[in-house]
Formats: sequence, C-alpha cells, structure tokens
Amino acid sequence: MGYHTIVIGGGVAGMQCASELLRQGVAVTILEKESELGGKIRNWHKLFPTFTPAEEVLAELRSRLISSPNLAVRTGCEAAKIASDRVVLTSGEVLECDSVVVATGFTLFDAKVKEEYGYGIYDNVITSADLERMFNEGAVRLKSGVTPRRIAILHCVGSRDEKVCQRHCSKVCCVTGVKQAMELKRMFPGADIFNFYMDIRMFGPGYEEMYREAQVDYNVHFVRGRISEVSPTIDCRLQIKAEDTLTGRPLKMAVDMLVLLVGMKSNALNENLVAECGLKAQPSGFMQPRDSFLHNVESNREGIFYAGAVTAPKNVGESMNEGTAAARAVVEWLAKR
Amino acid sequence: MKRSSWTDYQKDIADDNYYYARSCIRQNFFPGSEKVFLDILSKDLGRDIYDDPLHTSCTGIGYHSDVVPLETIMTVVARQFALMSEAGYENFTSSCITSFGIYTELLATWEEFPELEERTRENLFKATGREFKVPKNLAHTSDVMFHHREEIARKAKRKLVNVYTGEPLKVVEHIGCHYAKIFPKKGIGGSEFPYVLAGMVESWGGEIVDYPERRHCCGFGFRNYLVQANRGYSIANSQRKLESMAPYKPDFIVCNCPGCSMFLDKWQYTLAEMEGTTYGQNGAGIPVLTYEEMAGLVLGYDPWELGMQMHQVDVEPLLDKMGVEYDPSAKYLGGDGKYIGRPESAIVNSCSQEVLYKMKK
Amino acid sequence: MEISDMTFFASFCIPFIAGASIMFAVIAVKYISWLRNLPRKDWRLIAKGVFSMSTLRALWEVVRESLLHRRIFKVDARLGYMHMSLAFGWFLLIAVGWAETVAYLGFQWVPLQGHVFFKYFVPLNGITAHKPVFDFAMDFLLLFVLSGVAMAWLKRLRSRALGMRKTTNHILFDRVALSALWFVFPLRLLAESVTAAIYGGGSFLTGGLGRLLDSVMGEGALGYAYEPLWWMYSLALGIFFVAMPFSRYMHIFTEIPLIFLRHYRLRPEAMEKSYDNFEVEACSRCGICIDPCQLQSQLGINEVQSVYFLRDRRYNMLQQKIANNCLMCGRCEQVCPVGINLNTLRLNSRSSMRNIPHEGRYNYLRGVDRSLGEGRVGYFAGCMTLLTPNTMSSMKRIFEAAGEEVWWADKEGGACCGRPLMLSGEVDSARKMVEYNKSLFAKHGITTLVTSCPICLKVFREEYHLEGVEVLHHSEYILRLMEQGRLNVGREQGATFTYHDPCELGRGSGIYDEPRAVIEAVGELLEPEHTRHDALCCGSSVANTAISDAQQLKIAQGVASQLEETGAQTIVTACPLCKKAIARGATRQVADLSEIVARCIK
Amino acid sequence: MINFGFSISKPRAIDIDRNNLRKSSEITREMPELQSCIGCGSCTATCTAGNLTEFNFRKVHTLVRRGEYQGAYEEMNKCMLCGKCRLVCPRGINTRGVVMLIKRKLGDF
Repeated sequence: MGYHTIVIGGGVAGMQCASELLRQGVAVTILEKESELGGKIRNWHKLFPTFTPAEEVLAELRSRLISSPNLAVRTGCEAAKIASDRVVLTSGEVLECDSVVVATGFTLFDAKVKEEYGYGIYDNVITSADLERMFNEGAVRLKSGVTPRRIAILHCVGSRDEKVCQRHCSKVCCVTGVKQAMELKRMFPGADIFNFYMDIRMFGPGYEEMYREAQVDYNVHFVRGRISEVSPTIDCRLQIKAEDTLTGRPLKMAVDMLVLLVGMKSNALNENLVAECGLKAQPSGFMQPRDSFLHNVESNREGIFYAGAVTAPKNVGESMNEGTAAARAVVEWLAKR
Repeated sequence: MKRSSWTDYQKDIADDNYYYARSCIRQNFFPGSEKVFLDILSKDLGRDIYDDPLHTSCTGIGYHSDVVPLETIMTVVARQFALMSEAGYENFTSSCITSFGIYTELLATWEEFPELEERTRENLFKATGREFKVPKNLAHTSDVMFHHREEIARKAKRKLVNVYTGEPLKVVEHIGCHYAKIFPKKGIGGSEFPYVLAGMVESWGGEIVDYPERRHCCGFGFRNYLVQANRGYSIANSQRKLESMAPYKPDFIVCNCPGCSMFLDKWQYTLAEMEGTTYGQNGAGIPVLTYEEMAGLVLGYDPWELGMQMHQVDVEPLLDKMGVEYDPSAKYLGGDGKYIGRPESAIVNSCSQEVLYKMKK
Repeated sequence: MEISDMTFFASFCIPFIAGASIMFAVIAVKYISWLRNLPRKDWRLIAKGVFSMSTLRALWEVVRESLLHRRIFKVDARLGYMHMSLAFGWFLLIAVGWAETVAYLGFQWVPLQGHVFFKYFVPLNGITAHKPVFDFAMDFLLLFVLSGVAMAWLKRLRSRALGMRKTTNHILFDRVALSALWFVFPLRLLAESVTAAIYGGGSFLTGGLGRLLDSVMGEGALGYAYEPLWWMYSLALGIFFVAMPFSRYMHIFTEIPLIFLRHYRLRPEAMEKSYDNFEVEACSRCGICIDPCQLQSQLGINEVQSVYFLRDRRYNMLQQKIANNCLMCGRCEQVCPVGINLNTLRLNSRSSMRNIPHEGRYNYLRGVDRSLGEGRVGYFAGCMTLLTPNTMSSMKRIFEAAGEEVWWADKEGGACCGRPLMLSGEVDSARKMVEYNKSLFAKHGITTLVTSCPICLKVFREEYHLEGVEVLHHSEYILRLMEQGRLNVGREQGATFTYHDPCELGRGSGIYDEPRAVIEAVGELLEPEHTRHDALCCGSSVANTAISDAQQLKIAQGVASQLEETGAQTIVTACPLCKKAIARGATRQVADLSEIVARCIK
Repeated sequence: MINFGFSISKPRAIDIDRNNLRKSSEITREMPELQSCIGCGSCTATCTAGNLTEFNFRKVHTLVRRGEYQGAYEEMNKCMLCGKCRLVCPRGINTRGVVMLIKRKLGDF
C-alpha cells in the first residue's frame, strides 16, 4: 500500500500493533524511549494466571518483528508533538507518516507518595515491581541477606485512593498480588504470607481459580483491610497496622518484608498529548478513546489511534488485543482515506 | 537520619520579630520552659520576641471538648491576631500545639470560607472594637527553635551525648497530633515523618529512636482525659507508647506539645502506682523533656532554672549522663531561695524493678 | 487292648493342647468380664428372655448364621459357600470325628487331642480294622473344607471372582492367624495321607493322596515325613488357637452369645456399654461392608468403613477422623452378615469423644416462639426445608386443599430438631433442643406432627417420646389424605418419575411404600438400579463432618446419574437435603414429593 | 497500689505477634478450605442461632484463624449443627466440620 505508520511506545501493545501492521503491508516506525523494546514486562518475571515467563511472550513478539524490512525501530527517543501525518521528536526531528498509534502505556505509581508505608525509608518495604526484579535475579532476600519468614502484600497502593488522586482501579494488582504470594510461597513454603486487600477483583478467566488455589493449597492469608502505617521494630522488622474489617478489630503484626502492589498511573506524557496535540484525557488522566464501545482504539482526532494501557489499566493479553485492533483500525482508515 | 522525606515538607519560618502566644498547659506545668524560650530567643539568639500581657487562652481545650462554639473561638483567635497587629508584629508563634492547630485550622477555614472571616471581623469589632490582620507567618515555637537549631548548636555548652560512654543519647521524639496530622504541609517533615524535633536532636548530637508506636497519640484526647471515667482509655494510649519504646532504652522523651509532655510524664507515675510498671532503665521512669528544656540544657542553663524540678519523673539520672552540674539541694528551693517542699517518694522514681517484682507478688 | 490302656498322647500334641488351653482361657476371661459389666437393665432382659421361645429362636439363628451363613448367601452365593464350607465343614469334621471315635471306641472319655488327632492314634493303639464309611465321610468333609480354603485363597488374589470388589485390608496379626488357618487343613490332609500310606486306611482323598505320595517318595521318605507333618499340623492349630481370641477369628465364638443376647433384646445405645463388646468382637472382618460404602466406591476413601472402624475400636486405636468419616447411610448395616448395629456403635463412639455441655448452653432458645397459625396438626418443615421453599409452599397448598388447620412450627425459623448434634456425638447438647421443641409442641397442643425432613422424623420418633402426638413424614401424611379422600390428585399424563430413597426415611425409618404410592397416584414410577433397602446415599448426610464439598458433589453426581438412567423426567425424593444434593449433580428436574403432588391437586 | 478511680483499658487490636498461632495453623491444615472464606456472610444470614444471638460463625472462625481463641469455643457452642450454612456456602466450606474442629481444638473435648 505504501503507507507509513508511527507506533509510539514499544511495549506489548505497540509491538503487537506493529507486527500486525507489517503483516498488512504497512511500513512501521516504532518510537521507544528506553534503549530496547519490551516495555514494562521486560522487568517482569512471570505472567498471571498461567505463570508464563514474561520473557517467553516478549521473545515471541520480537520474533514477529525481527525480519521485516518495513520496520524501523527508534529507541531512546520521545515524541513531543503528534499529528496524524507527522511526529515531532523531543530532539526536534520531524518524522512524516500517514497515521499514528499511541501505545505509550502507563506509569507505575511512585510508592514514595504513600509515605506512611515507608517505601524508600525502611529497607524491606518493596514494590511489586521490585519483587519481580528479585524473582528475575533468582533470589528474594531481606536487606540483611536472610530469607523472609513473614511477608505482607498490600493491595491498592496508588489505586482507588483519593488521597493520592488515583480514584481508578488498576485492575491487575489483585491478581498480581495473588500470583506473587504464590511465587513467594513456592520459594519459601514455610513462610507466612498475608495479603491485605480492599476488594479482591478477579476479573479474568482463571483468576478466581488462582485466588482459591492460593487460599486453599498455598495457605496464603487474606485480610480485608488497608494497612494504615508501617513502623520499624527493634529487631529491624516492620510493624504494620490495619483493620481486619471482617472481624471489626484493629490488627497489628511485625513482618520481615512488605510488598506494595503499586498501581497503574496514567502516563506522565498524557498531559502533553492533551496540551500539545488536541487529544482528550479522562479524569483519571488516561486517554479518552472516541467511544468506549464502537471506537475504543481511536482517539478524538482522525488518524491517531490508541493501543494498550494508555487508555486504561489493562493486562498483557488485553493490551495485545488492542494492538491488533488498533492495527486493523489503522488499515481501514488508511484505505478509506 | 536515614529518611530524607522531611525535606519535601518545608515551611517558611520567620527569622525574627515574633509575637508570642503562651500555652495554658505549658505555663502552668512547665513555666520554666516558656521563660527559657523567651530568654533563648532574646538573649542567646538576639531576636525580638514579644510576650504580650494582653493575650489570652485560645480556648482550644474548650473547643475540642465541645464547650466553646466555633464562632467564639474564631473571635478569640481574631483578638489575638488583633493584639499582634496592634503591637506591630506580623509573625505569630504559639507555644501550644493545640493552639497552633487551631490557628492553622482557622486560617484555612477563613481561606476556604471568606464569609466566616467577615463574620468574625464583625463579631470582634462588636465585642472589642478591634480589627485584625491575619499573620504573615504562623509557626509553632518548636518550628522557631528548629529554625535556629544550627545557631544554637554553635553556641552549645554541651551536647546530647552520654559523657561516660561518648555515645549519643537515645531520644524519643513525640510530636503533638495537632502539629501536622491535620495539615501535613504545615509541619516540618509532614505528618508521617515529622522532623521538627528530630532535627534539633540530630543537630545537638543526639540520636533519634524510631519505634513502632511513634505516631501514636499520647492519649490526652481532651474529652478522654477530662472525664474521669474515660481516663482508662487515655492512659492506655500512653502505656502503649511507653511499652513500645521501652525496649529501645531511650534516655529521654522530648515533646513539642505541652499536653503530651505532661501526659507522658505524669501517666508514668500513674502507671507505676497502678500496676507497678516503670519503663526506664534501672527501674525508674523515662524523663520527659520539653524541647525548650532540651535547648536550655544544651545552652548550659541550670536545670532548676529551667523548672525541671516540676517533672514527675526525676531528671537527675539524665543530667548525670549529660554531665550537667547541678546542686541537688537546690532542687526544691523557690525563686526566693526558700524551701518549697518536696513530693513524697513515688515508685516511678525510687524503686528498682526487683523491688517492684516483689511488690507485685 | 483295653481302652483304658490306650495312649492318647504324643509330644507333637503339645502345641495344640497349649494353644487350645490358652484360647479357652482367654475367651472365658473376656466373656465373664463383659457379662459382669453389663448394666442391670441388660441383665433383667437376659433373665426375662432366657426361659422363653427367644432361646430356641436364637439357637435356630445360630445354626442358620454361624454355621450355614444364610445372610452371606444372600449377598453372593459363592461367598456364602466359602464361608459355609469353612464354618459348617469344620464343625462337621469335629462332630463326625467325634462320632468316628465313638464308633471305634464306644462311649468313652477320650482327651481332646485324641479326637483331633484320632488318625494318628489309631495305629498307635493297634487298631487295624478300618471303618470305610467314616473314612469316606471324613475325607469328604475335609475336601469340603479344603474347597473353602481354596476359595479363600482365590478371594485374596481375585476378589471379584467371589463377587467382592474390594476385600478387607488386614492388619499383621490377622494375617498371621489367617495364614495359620489356611495351613491347618492342607497339613491335616498331608499328615493323614502319609499315615494312610504307611498304616493303611483313608478313603478317596487321604488314601488316594497317600498312595500317590508312596509311589513318588517311597516308604523310607514317608517315614521321615510322618512325625514332622503331625507336628506341623498341631503347630498350625496351636498358633491359630493362640491368635484367635486376639484376631478377627474371635468372631467364631462371639457371634453365638451375640445372637442369644440379641434375641433377649439387648441393643447398643447412645452411650458405649459392655454389650458393645459382643458386637464389636463378633465382626469377622469379612469386608462385605466395604463394597456398599459410597465413600469407597465413589471417593476411594479406605480405612474408614465399618470393618476398619470396628477393628480400630476393638484395639483401642480409633481415631476421631475415622469415627467421623461416615455418612451413616446404613448401607453397610443392611448387608452385615452378623447383623451388627454399625450406625449405633459409630454414634456412641463419637459420643464417647464428646464434651460435657455447660448448663447454660442453648439457653438463648428459652422463651423463643416464632411459630405461626393454629391447629391440631403441626408442621415442622425442618431447617433444610427452609432452604427448599418449594416444599414449604407445596405443603401449604396441600394443607389448604385438604382443609387442614395447621400450626407452622418453624416457618419463620425454629430450633434444630437435635439430630445433627446427636449424629456428631453431642447427645447431651441435643437434649436441650429436644426439650425446647417438646415444650413448644406441648404449648400448642398438637396431636399430629408432620415433617418434611426425614432427619427430624427419625429423632421425633425415636428420641422425643411425644405422648399423644402422632409423628408422620409428609409422604405418609399425604398418602393418608389421599386415602381418606381429603386430597384429590389427578394423574399427569405421560409423566415419569424416579424415586430416591432418603437414607433416614428408608433404611432409617422403614418408609419405602408410602412415597411410592403417592408417586404412582400422579404418574409412572421408574425404579433405579439401587433402590429401597439398597438405595444410594445422596452424599450430603449431616452425619458426615469429614468429607469436603467436592466429595459430596461427586457422590451426588453418581447418585444422580444412576437415577437419570431410568429415563424418568423427574427425580423425586422426600428429603430437602437429598433434593439439594441431587440437584447439584443432576441434569433433570429434581422435586420433592410434595411438589409433584401439589401441582396435581384437582 | 493507688486507686485513681479508673482502670487501664485493654488493647483491642489483634496482635498477631502476641497470639499463639499453633492451634490456628493446625485448624487450617486440617481444613484448608476454611482459608477460602470470602466473608460473604451467607452462613450467618441463614444461621438459626445467628438470628437469635450474636453468634457469627464467619467472624468467630476468622478470629480463630488470627489466633484469637478467647471465647471462640463458647461461641461455637451456640451452633446447633443443623447444617444450613453448609448448604449455602458459595465456597463449599465444610462448615459443620469447622465447628466441630474448632470445638475440638479449643474446647475441653
């Protein structure tokens, strides 16, 4: 066809979208701000609910892109201004194109903002992303080098929280918390794992079954209640306080490690998309698709499309589906034009 | 200190020319502290601070106990501000945390609801014929002390160090709830990890103890203490804090809130008399200091001049550790040198754990 | 030679004599202590029964069951033959053997070993003239017993050949006794054959085998084998006798006093008592109870069936989880050849583990009365029925159609009947519920009590002792209304039903015909493969607190599929719990009896 | 000791570190499905005893799992074992078995 589309963001949605566009004969340039493609799951260990290694998914995605002469990958660069026919990079360089897919994903919530949990203050308060890194490194250890005996996992850090202006649900943290609890339990069968949750939202196929498995077969303890504060104990552990809302009693305990399930925040770049490119965002900061049902991979501007978590928190499978859907919408639009 | 998050919460503190508002509790239970604060500011630091005889209680205790209505307290506060304006000051500093909380809260209220400020102006004018300007700068006196901590450190006669071991003294800092829990941005270091006292302690050579119940309330809670039947709840809070800090073997507790200083000090006596438990080393209580007293000791003031004989838990073990020279016999002499009498011996001061253990049996 | 000069002792007899003495001594000690500990009430029953027809009837049952094993024949003819050949055959060997001694020696006292090892003592005492008729009879009987032994071996190897899916997994001690028993008869055969070969005598079996051995081994070798074989025979008997009172074979004797005591109306009760020993030790661990157990057949749970339960209880190694893991469906009790009251024993085992309830327990029931309406007829739906509201509304329609004034005992929720607590062994606590409900019934002056729950029915009938109140299951009540012409129902054209017998209603309360009569009045009834006494349990029995939900479901699915195989459109049952359970596993409509009646009311 | 006219309030918080979790882990080991409780409350909603008293099966077993054994035995003794809760439990928990187990572990059986 001779068309050229720029895909901004080389995460799973962007990669899938690019591969689909290439398959349909559209030339693609992927702009990626990091040094290589892969996005967030590059640092992820295993994916729920199947415990598939994230690397396996990435390897397949890379292989779909690898041999195409129509593909250009520009790493280490960011888009400053977007229009349907051209993208201006922060360096000032202008790239011409026929359409643009925005697949810039999300930003991980900065756990330091919830300072009562002591992230960055106490050694063994870590985030879910840190834990995945530890899994990838092959060892989960306390700062002192010993193995944790009791671990608390706190759900909804930076999600459903007016106090940090994150009203939305990040959707994937619940099941991630369950997955990580199970992985930890596999690693340390003798350890006690406590998941502190507000609601358990097991929205996907196999998720509820996984939750149940964690409860019954892995003996993971689930306590309904948000941890309110974290303090150090004299033996360098962490004392956490919460309410066990199902018994209506305050609850406290010392744990060796606290994992904060950080939520998905709308990408910091979205503000720029609104201010500079005439695109619309939702109150949550995520981009607003043209229509939630009929045009959910299209933006309010012709020729600019969305794929993946740029519009809302999504899991890997959903992001990839949107990549495919966006590619199809691009091709249709190009043909119609 | 490991944590640096306090730097995210900074506030402007005036450097000079303060209008001083006293604290009901502090001037009654720790009168030496208010005096020494004024002395330090004016004599040691050479700052201008005005102790106005016309000002009154902010009525915060009454307000928090539901006996003073909002309109009334707003008018009282407006009068304080009017007095400040009349005296030619713009920087308001209050000795009491409750008052500080009240001033902060009312300023925020007036900002959100200007009509309330208008009505307060009318009320004040009708009642007293005065008019007021909101202060340019509002700070708690501990903020002011924090602001000058490095200068005090330079002038220090001694440090918060155990003279026998050379180790820094272990200090538990307790921040009054109304300092930053209501308006985190108005406290140095915010509400989770306030730095106002920790900053002084660290500048003056001591070491801060971070213990599990650090954030917990001292238990005063206004109504909870004022009604006798509720005092069991009040004291249980102090007990929870003391139990939590005891394993760290702190050398003393320092508070910025007069109520907290009083309750953490006096409830130790009550707990010892009720249950036979003491929380300090060597079977005694843990001395509780106001930050003014702490600064006074650092600057070389005489402990009895600081009013430290007013404490329930004897401070002599701490003075010994710090190498402070004092006249033991002068402890109970009044300003005129006359003997003012001494309290009866109390478990919190005199008994070792072993004796207690036997008593309990 | 004079008989008085005859010798009836040889050193090889010592194991036999010792074994037999120990056996009789131990059995005597056991029986005496059990009898001594019987409660006074039981003694009175014995005194009343011993000089009555009961004794004769008991004697007849002993012949039927202890020797001929009629009940096992009912289970499976091959199995029956096996048990009969061993028991009756051995009995006859002893009896005919005794007659043989008499025939040779006249009525004369001969020591026990003289009878048992008669063939050995014949040549020893110079008796040369043989009595071929006895030789033949004894050989024939020996062959009879040996055929049983052969079948027992076969059963160990291939139980299905004898109609058993699964046989008992025995403990080591039983295996020793079993092996000794298996060797007794082959060794006897060999010893007698060798004797016949050397000294003559013996019929087709011992004589024949003797001649064969003679031709194969030669006389010298036989001479060497002669004494050792008799030794081994005696030793096998001795070992068996010593092991017997401590092993499953204690049943051989214990079943006999048990039959007598049972005819004198002794029964196990809610609390353990001395009589239980007779029942427990009368278990032969034949394992017939294993196959009907759905915990085994559906869930593959072993080691909990009655045979194991009784074994563990007998050896004082009963674990709570074994006692608790039973549906108490009564299917095993139905087939037990010894007729042991398995459910009651299981219950009183649970009871012995219970706690002593506090005085004030369940005091919250005091003064509570949430009942509705007025009438001489009381309707107690039962807790579970509250979760099957269709049953409730159908009963309401039936009552209205019949013009019955009804007092609704628990429509708005009431106290439990107490049976679930009893089934869990908390008999004393259950009494509180019994007292509460009784006072409620008395307060409202009912004369008939109808319930839709067979669990409640059983406890109302057996434990409540409601004077002047007739207790009916709704199936009985509905049938009665129809018979009295107070309830007119029409047939549903072409409607086919199958019926699931609830355990507590069928085997538990003997109500099989009434629900069937009701169903046949409204449509066609198709019987499933397992029905009436042999009906399966739905798996949700309140008696079992051990199995999981998934396991309950599996049992229910098994039952449902069997019911669906009948091709009936609707599965009918008469218990709310069964209905709930079967509905989980069924693809067809499951209805309570009352529902199909209510919708056919004219 | 001096009487000041009041007594010190006891803490209400569940202190996992102070509680002895041995019995609780025995209970969850024997009945792992108990951990799958999602707190829906249908057991208590249908419970006869729960409608006449404060008895709350869900709350009691949750407290027991947290090592709060005080009073659990007496509470469980309010249960009549009728089994309605087992019929309604969406997680398929063997509730009657749980009652028996908790009574056995924490009572004087």
